[in-house]
Amino acid sequence: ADTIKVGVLHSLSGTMAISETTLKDTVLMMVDEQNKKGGLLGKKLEAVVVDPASNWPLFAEKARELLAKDKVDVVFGCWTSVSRKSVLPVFEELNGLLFYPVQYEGEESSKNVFYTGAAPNQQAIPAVDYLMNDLEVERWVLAGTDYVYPRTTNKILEAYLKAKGVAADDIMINYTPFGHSDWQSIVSDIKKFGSAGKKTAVVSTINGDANVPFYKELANQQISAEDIPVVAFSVGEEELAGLDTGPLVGHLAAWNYFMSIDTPANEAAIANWHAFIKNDERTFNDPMEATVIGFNLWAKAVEKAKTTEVDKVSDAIIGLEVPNLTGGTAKMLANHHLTKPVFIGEIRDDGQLDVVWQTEGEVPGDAWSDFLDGSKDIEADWVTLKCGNYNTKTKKCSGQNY
Amino acid sequence: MHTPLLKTLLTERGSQVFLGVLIVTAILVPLLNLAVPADSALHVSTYTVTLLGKYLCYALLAIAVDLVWGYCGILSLGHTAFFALGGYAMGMYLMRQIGTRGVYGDPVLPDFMVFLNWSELPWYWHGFDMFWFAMLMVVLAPGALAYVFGWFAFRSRVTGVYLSIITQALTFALLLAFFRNEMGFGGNNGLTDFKDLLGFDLQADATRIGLFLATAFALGGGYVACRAIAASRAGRVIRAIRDAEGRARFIGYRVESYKLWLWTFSAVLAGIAGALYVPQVGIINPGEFAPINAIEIVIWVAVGGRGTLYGAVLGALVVNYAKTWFTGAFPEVWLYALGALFVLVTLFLPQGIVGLLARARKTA
Amino acid sequence: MKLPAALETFADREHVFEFMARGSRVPRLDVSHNVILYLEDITVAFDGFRALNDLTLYVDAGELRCIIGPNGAGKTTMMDVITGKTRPDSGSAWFGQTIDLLQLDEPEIAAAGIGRKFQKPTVFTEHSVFENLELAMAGDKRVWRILFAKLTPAQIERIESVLETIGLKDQRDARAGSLSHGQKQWLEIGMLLMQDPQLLLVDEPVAGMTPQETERTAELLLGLAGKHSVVVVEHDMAFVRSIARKVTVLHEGSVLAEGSLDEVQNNAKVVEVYLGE
Amino acid sequence: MTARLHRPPGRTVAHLMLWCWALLLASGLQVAAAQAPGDTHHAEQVAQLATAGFGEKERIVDALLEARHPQTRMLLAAFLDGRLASRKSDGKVFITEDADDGVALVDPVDASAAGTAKSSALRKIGTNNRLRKKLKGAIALFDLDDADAGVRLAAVDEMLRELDATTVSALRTRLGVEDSARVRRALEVGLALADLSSPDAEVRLAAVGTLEGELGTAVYNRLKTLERDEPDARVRDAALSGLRHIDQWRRFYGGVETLFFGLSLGSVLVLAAIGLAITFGVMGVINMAHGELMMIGAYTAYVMQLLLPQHTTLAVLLAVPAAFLVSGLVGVGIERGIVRFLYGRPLETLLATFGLSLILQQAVRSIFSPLNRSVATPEFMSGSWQINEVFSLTWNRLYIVIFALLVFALLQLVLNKTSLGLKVRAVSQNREMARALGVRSARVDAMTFGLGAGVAGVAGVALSQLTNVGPNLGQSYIVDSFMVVVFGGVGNLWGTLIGGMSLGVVNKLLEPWSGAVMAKILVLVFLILFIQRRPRGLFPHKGRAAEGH
Amino acid sequence: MSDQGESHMLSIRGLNQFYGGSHILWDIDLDIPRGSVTCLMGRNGMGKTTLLKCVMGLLPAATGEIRLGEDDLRKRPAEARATLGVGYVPQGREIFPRLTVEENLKLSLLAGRAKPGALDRIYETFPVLRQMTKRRGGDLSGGQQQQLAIGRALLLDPQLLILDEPCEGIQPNIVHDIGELILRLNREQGLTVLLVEQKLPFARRVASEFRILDKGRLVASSAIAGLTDDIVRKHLTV
Ligand SMILES: Nc1ncnc2c1ncn2[C@@H]1O[C@H](COP(=O)(O)OP(=O)(O)OP(=O)(O)O)[C@@H](O)[C@H]1O
Ligand SMILES: Nc1ncnc2c1ncn2[C@@H]1O[C@H](COP(=O)(O)OP(=O)(O)OP(=O)(O)O)[C@@H](O)[C@H]1O
Ligand SMILES: [Mg+2]
Ligand SMILES: [Mg+2]
Repeated sequence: ADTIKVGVLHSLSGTMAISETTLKDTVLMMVDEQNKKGGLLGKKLEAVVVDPASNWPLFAEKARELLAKDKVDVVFGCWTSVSRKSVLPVFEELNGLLFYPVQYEGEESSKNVFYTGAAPNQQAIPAVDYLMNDLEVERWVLAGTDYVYPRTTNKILEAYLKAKGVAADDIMINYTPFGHSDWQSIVSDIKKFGSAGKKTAVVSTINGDANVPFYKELANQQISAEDIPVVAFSVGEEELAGLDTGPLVGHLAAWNYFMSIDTPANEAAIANWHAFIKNDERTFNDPMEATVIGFNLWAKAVEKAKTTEVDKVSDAIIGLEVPNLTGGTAKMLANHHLTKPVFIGEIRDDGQLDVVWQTEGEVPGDAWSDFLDGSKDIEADWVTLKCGNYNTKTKKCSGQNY
Repeated sequence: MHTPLLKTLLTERGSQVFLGVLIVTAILVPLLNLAVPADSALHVSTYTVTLLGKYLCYALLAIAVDLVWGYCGILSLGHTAFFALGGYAMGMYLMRQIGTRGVYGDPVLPDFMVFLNWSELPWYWHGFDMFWFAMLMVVLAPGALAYVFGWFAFRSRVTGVYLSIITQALTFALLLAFFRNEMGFGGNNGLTDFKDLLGFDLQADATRIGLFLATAFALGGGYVACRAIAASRAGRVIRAIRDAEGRARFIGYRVESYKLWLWTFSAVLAGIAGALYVPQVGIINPGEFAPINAIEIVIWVAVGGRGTLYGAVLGALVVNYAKTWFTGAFPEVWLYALGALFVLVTLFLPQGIVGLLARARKTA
Repeated sequence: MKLPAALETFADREHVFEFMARGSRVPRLDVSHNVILYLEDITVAFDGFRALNDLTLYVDAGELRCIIGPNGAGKTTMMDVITGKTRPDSGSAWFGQTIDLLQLDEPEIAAAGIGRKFQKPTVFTEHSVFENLELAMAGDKRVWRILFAKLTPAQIERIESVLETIGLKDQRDARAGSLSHGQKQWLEIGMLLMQDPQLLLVDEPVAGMTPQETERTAELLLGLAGKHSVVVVEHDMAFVRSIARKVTVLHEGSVLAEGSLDEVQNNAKVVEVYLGE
Repeated sequence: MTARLHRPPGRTVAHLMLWCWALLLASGLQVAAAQAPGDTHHAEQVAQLATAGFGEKERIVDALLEARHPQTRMLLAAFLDGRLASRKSDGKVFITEDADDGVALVDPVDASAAGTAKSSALRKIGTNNRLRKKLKGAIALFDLDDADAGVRLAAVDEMLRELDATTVSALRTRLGVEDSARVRRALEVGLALADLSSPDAEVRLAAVGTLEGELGTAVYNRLKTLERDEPDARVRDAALSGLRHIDQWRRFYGGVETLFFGLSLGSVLVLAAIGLAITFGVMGVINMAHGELMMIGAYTAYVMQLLLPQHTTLAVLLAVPAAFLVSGLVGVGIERGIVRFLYGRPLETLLATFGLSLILQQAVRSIFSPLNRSVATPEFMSGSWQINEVFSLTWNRLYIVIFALLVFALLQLVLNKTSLGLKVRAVSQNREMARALGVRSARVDAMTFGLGAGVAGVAGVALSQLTNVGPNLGQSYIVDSFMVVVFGGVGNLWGTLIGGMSLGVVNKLLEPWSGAVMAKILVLVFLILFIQRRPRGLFPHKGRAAEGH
Repeated sequence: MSDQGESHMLSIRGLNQFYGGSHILWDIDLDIPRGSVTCLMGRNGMGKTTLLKCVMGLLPAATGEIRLGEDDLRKRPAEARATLGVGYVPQGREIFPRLTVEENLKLSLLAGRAKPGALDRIYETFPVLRQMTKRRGGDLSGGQQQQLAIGRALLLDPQLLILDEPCEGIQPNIVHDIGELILRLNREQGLTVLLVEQKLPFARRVASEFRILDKGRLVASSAIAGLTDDIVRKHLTV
C-alpha cells in the first residue's frame, strides 16, 4: 500500500456521539499533523472513518470491516467498555491494533490493545486519598451508573475505605440506570446522608448524559461544594461545557489531564486543536490527550520498528515514552497501560478546572486491581510473560484467544 | 387459493424468487469463501459471510414480526425481547463453554461473576453447559415469556396501540433488568469473549460458514412455516382477526387462542434468530432489548412490504445493507440518507419495495 | 397468603386455561320445552340510561319472530345481550334449557348456535366474498383443527350454493370491502347461512335493498323458519307484513305489545309511538 | 481581638457593606475612600495573596480578619466570588469588575478605581473549598452587623455550621442589640447549641429547652450526640423527646417531599407527553419525531440565550413562545410535507416520522455539533424555597409543575371550548364527513399538528431547565411519552395528565424502597398489569363508538 | 342544453368514475331541476352512492363536468361545496362517534350558513335529539343516528340536499315525518333535493323526478309519473 491507513472507530451518531465525535476529530487532527511532518516511513497517513453508531454489534462489524476490508494498520477507537469488549475478539482474531483512550475499569490486558486512558488506580484511589487527607472527609457516597466501570471502581473504593477504617454506616452506595434524569430523591437522600454532622463527599462514577441533570439538581437543592463536594471521574471540560457551571464551582474531578494546566505543550496542543476544528471555544479533555499520546506512541513505535506490522509495532512500543501535555512523560508499560500523572481539579465558573492537588510524578497503570479478590494474583506482562492474564499462583496464562 | 402448501410456494412468484435466491446463496457463498482463493475476484471474504449471516438473522426476526403484524395486526414493539432472550440463552451456553479458559481461569464461573465476587453459579445458569438444554431454552425462554404475556394480554383483549405499548414496556423492563449487574447476566457488558460452539472454534472460517448455513436453513424453514400458516385456513382466520376482531368472535372463533398461538410461534422464531445471531456477532448485551431496535424491525418490515414475508426479508436486508454501507461510506451524514430512505419509501412506495416490484411487473 | 390486588384479579377469574379445554364448558342445546330463548328481566343501563328495562321475552323453537319498535327502543341492545357483546346489569338469558348465555363469551355463544347479522353490515373487507363465507362456515373452529383443515368438495359446494342464494356469484373472488352497501347486506346474510345456527338474529336485513330483493329476503327467512328459529328486527312494515307471524313491539327497553301483526297494528299505543298514521 | 469585633459599626461601614452585598461596588467605593491606620499592614497581606499557596492564603485570611481593616469585607467578598486577581506585569493585586472594555480594576486597600486591564493580563487568585468555607465564615462575622435582617439571619445560619469561641461570643454580643425576632431566635438557637457543651447540667437542660421546636440538622445532630453521651438523665430524656419530635416532622415532611418529587417527575412526563396526546392521541399519527420536536424547543431556548446573553430570565421567558412557534412551524411543515399523504395509514406515519426523527437529530448534530449545550437557569428558577429547616422545594421543579398544569389547562380550553377544537375532533374522527360539512380539513390538520408540535417545543424549553440539551434529548423521552399517552387512554387529555402524574408518583414512592432502576422496572410492570385490567387505558372511550359495529 | 342550464340546480356532463381498475360510472349526463325532488334509483351496487360522492367531492371525478348552478364544482374541494350549500346525508350515517349530539350539530353551524334559531327548529323536528344532546353520537341507535345525520345536513341551510337512503333503519312514523319534512322544505324554501331511495312508495310520495342508474349508466330519467311498472321491472328488479 502506498499509504498507511489509520482506522477511526468512534460513534458519530446515537447516544455516544456526544463524547466520541470529538475523539474522531482528534485522530483526524493527529493524522493531519503527521502528514504535515511528512507522514511515516515516507508514506502519507490516510484516515478511514466509520460510524458504529453507538451500537455494540455494529462495533464488531465495523472493526471487522476496518481490519479485513479496509486493511487498516492501526485503529483508534471505542469509548464504552462494552464496545471494547465487542471488538476485542475481532482484533485478536485478525491481529489488529487498537488504541483505547478512555479511563476504564481495568481487569483486562489484550495483546492487541493499548490502553491509553486511566486504570482505576490512576484516578479513583488518588482522588479518595485527597478527599480523606486534605478535605477530612469521613462519610462517603459512592454514586454511579449501574455498569461495570462504576461497580468495579466502587468495589475497589469500598475495600480501600474500609481498610482505612471507615465504618460501613458511613458509606452509601447508589446505582442509577443509564441516562437517569430525575435525581430529586437521590440528591435529597445524599443531602440527608450528608447532614449527620460529619464531613461528607460524593464520589461520582455517574456516566454521560446523567451528569447534567444530576449537577443541576445538586445546585437547585443548594448543595454547595463546601458542604458536600462531589468528585467525578467522568466529568471533564467537555461535559461541563454543556452545563451552567455557576452553581457547581468547587466540585471536583479527577483526571490525568486538565485543559487549564499551564504548560507550553498543552498550550500548543490546544492552539492546534482550535486551528484544526476552526472554533476557539472548543474544549480539550483527558480522553483527547490520551488519544494524542496513543497516536504519538504508535507513530514513534512505527518509526522504531520501521514497519506498521502489528507484531513488530507492539513489541517496539513497549518502553517507549512520549511527553504528556501536562508535563512529565507517558511510558508504555509491559502491561499495555501507561504511566500517568493524576490531578484533582475544582470546577471553575467558566467550566474549566483548577488543579488543587496532584500526584508526585506519574502513576503506572495497573491492569489488574490489587483490591479485588479475583484479580489480585493476576499480572499482565507482554515482554517477559507474553501474557495478559498470568496467574501468579497457578502459574497459568489464561483467557487468550489465539 | 386453496391449493396445498407446496404448490402455493412453487406458484407464488415472490416465494419462488425468495427460496431460489436463498438456496443459491446458501450454496454459492460457502463455495466462494472456502474453495476460491482469497485473491480471486470471486472470493467471498469471511467478513462478508459473517455480515450475510447477521443479515439473515435479522431477516428471520423480520419474518417473525411480519407474521404477527402483517397477518394478524399485532404491532409488536417487543420482539427484541424474544430475540435477545434467545440470544442470551445461546450466550450462556457459549459462556459455559469457555470453562477454564476465562481470564480468571475459574472452571465454572464466567469471568464477570468472578469479577463481581460471586462465589457460586446462580441457579438459572445451571444446565447451560449442555447444548441440548441451551437449545431448549432458546425456544422455551422466549416462547414461555410470549405465552404468559400473550395469555394475559389477549384474554384481557388488549389490542392496537395498547398492546404495542405494553410489548414495548415489556422489552424496556427487561432492558433495565438485564442492565442490572445483580441479575447475573453480565450487566451492560453482557456476555462476550466466546471461544467455541460444540467444540468448533468460533473464529474459524469453517465455523462461520456452518453458522451461516444454519441461519440460511433456519430462515428458509421459518419462511416455509410462516407461509404454510398464512396459506392455511387458519391463516385466513388470522387475517380476518386482523381486519375485524369482534366479527370473528361472533362467528365463533376464539380470537385469543389464535393470537396467542401465533404470537408464541413468532416469539420462538425471534428467539431462534437471536440464538443464531449471538455466535456470529460475538456479543449479547442488554442493548439488544432496546425499544428503539424493536421499532426498527417494524420499519424493516414496512420498507420491504408488510404482510408478504419475503417483503420482510427484503426490507431487513435492504435497510441493514444500507446501514452497513452508509456508516462506512458517509459516516458523518448517513442518518440523513437512512432517514430520507424511510420517508421516501413511505411516501412513494405505500406497499414497500415489494409493492414497487409488483407494480413494475404489472406494467411490464 | 394475601396476593397483591392486581394479581388477585388474575387469580380469581375462574376460567383459567379455558381455550385449552373448550367445548366442555358449553352444554348441548336442549329445546325440550319448545322454547329456544329465554330473556327474563334483562336490564341494561348506560351511564344511568336504561336501554333495556326489565325486558322479558321468549322465543319458541322454529319460530320466526319479528321485533319492531321505535329507534332506540333497545332492539339492537337486546341482540348485543344475547350474543354476549353487552353484559346486562341484571336478569337472565338462557338458550334452551341448559345454556346460560350470561356465562359464555361471544365465540362460545356462536358455537352454541346463535348467529347474528349486524345492523351495520360488517364483513371481512380484505377477504374475498368466498373467503368470507368460508370463514363463517360451521364446524370446529379451534386453532389446530383449522390450521390443518382442508375444504372438502361438499363444503365448497355448500359455499357455492350460498353464493347463488345471495346473488354474489359474480363477485365470488371480489374483495368484500369493495361491495356496495346492499351487496354487503347480502353477504352478511350469506355468512349467517353458512354458520347454520339454531337461532338467527337478523338486525334490519332489508335496509338498502330494492323491493324485489326485499321479497327475496323474506322468502329466504321464511324458508329458514321451522328448522331454525329466527328473530328479525326491521322497520320496513311491508317486509314485516310479508313474513310476520308473531310480532313483538319494544318500547323504551321493554315489551310494549306482542301478538299477531294485526293485533299490534291496532294497538293505539303502538300506533302512537311507532307506526304513526 | 474579640473586643474589636464587638465595636458597633460605623454608618459608613454599614453602608459600604450593603453596597458590597448588592454588588454595586463602584459607588460604594466612593463612600469608603477614607484612609485607615492599618493600611500598610493590610496592603502587605493583600500583596502576599498573589503568590501564596492555599495553606498560606488561609493564614492571610486569618490575619486580615484580625486586623479588621475597613476594606476587609469587600476584599473577602471579592475573593470568595473569584474577583481577585494579580497583574501579570507587576504582581499587584486588584479586585476586578466586569466592564465593557475588559476588566475594571479596584484597589483593594483604598477601594479606589485603578483603571482597566485586559483579562489576559491578569492572573486570577484562586480559592478552593476549604478557603471558600473559611471566607464565608469570615464574611458572616461582618454580616452579623448588617442593616438588613435577612443578611444577618443568613450570617447566623452560616455561623451555626461551625461554632467556636469567636463565633459564640460574636453571636452573644449581637443578641444584646438584635431587634429582629427572627434573628434573635436564630441567635438563641446558636447560643443554646453552644450551651449544650457547658459543664453545668442545668445550663444544658435549659439549652435543650430553648431548642424545643427546632428542626434544623445542626440541632438534630447535636441532640443525637447528647442522647448518646449525656451523663445527666434529665438532659438525656429531654434530648430524646426533642429528637422524637424532630423525627416525627422529618417523616412527615419526607412524605410530602416524596409526593412532590412524584408530582414533579409526573409533570415532566405530562409535558413530554401532552403534545403527543394531540398528534398521536387526537390525530392518530404515530409521531416518532415528537421527541425531536421537543429537542427543537430546547435548542430554541439555547438560541434565545445566545441572542440575549445578559438576560437569562428574559431569554427563558421568551423561549416559551419562540419554541412554540419554531416547533409549531416545523410541525406544520411535517404535516404538509409528509403526514398529510398518510392519513388513513397510521402505521406508515410511524415509518416516515421515524425517518424524520433521524434526519432532525443529525441536522442538530450538523448545526449545533453533537455536544450538549448549556442553558442557564434564570435566577427565579434556581435554588429552592426553604419552607422550614427540613423541607424545601426546588424552584425549578415547582415552576415546572405549575407550567405543566398551565399548558394542560390551555390545551383543554382550546380543544373543548373553541371551534378549532371541535373541528379538530371532528376531522380526527371522520375526515371525509367533516369536509362534507364544510370543515377545511387540510387547514385543521396542519393547525392541529402544529399545535401538538408547538406544545412539544414548549415542553422542550422546560426540559432544557432540567437536563441535557443535546441531539439525544428527544430519544430519551419518546418511549415514556407514548407510555403516558397510552396509559391515560389515547385521545384523552385528562388521561394524559392523570396518567403522567400517577406514573411519576408511583415511581417516586417506589424509588426509596427499591432503588431507581427497580422502581422503573416496577412501574413498567405495573403499567403492563394495569393495561390488563383496563385494556383501553385509564380513561377509555366508552360506549359503542369505541367498540366498532 | 345550455338554455336549460339556468333552471338546473345541478348538471353533470360526461362523468366517469373508476375504483382502481373497474369502471363504475359511465358517461353520466344528469340534470337536477332547481326546486325539484329528484329520486335516484337503481339496484345495489349500480353506482348511486358513487355518483353522490362525486357530486360532493369526496371522490375526485375522473372525467366530466359537474356544475352547481353557475359554479363549476370540479375546481372546488368538498368543504367548499358544503359552504356553497350542498348538504349531504351519507349512506351509513357517518356520525362523529365521539362528539356529542350537540357537537355533531354545532359543527354544521360553523359553516356559517344557518339562520338564527335553526338549531331549535332541528330539535323540534327530531325531538329525540333534544333529549340526547349530551350523548355521544356513536352511542345512539341506528335510527337516532340517521335523524342526527339529516339534522346535521339541514343545519348547513343547503340549497341542494343530497340524501343517500335517508330512511334506512328509521321507524315508520318518522319515515313519514321525514317525507313530510322534505316536501315542506321543498315547497316552502324551494330546497332542491337529490334523493337515493329504494322504497318505491316513499319515492313516489316525495319525488317529483326520478333517474335510474343501471350498471353505472343513466338509463331512465323523467318525472315521477313516468316511473312505470315496466321501468321498475326492467331496471330495479334482478
Ligand atoms: N353505550 C351506550 N351509551 C349510552 N347510550 C347507549 C349506548 N348504547 C345504546 N345506547 C342507547 O340505548 C338505546 C337503545 O339503543 P338500540 O341500539 O338498542 O336501539 P334500537 O332499538 O336498535 O334502535 P334502532 O331501531 O334505531 O336501531 C338508544 O337510545 C341508545 O342511544
Ligand atoms: N371503495 C371501493 N373500492 C372498489 N369498489 C367499490 C368501492 N366502493 C364501491 N365499489 C363498487 O362500486 C360499485 C358501485 O357502488 P355504490 O356504492 O356506488 O353502489 P350503490 O348503487 O350505492 O349500491 P347500494 O344500493 O347497495 O348502496 C359496486 O359494484 C361496488 O362493488
Ligand atoms: Mg338497532
Ligand atoms: Mg349506496
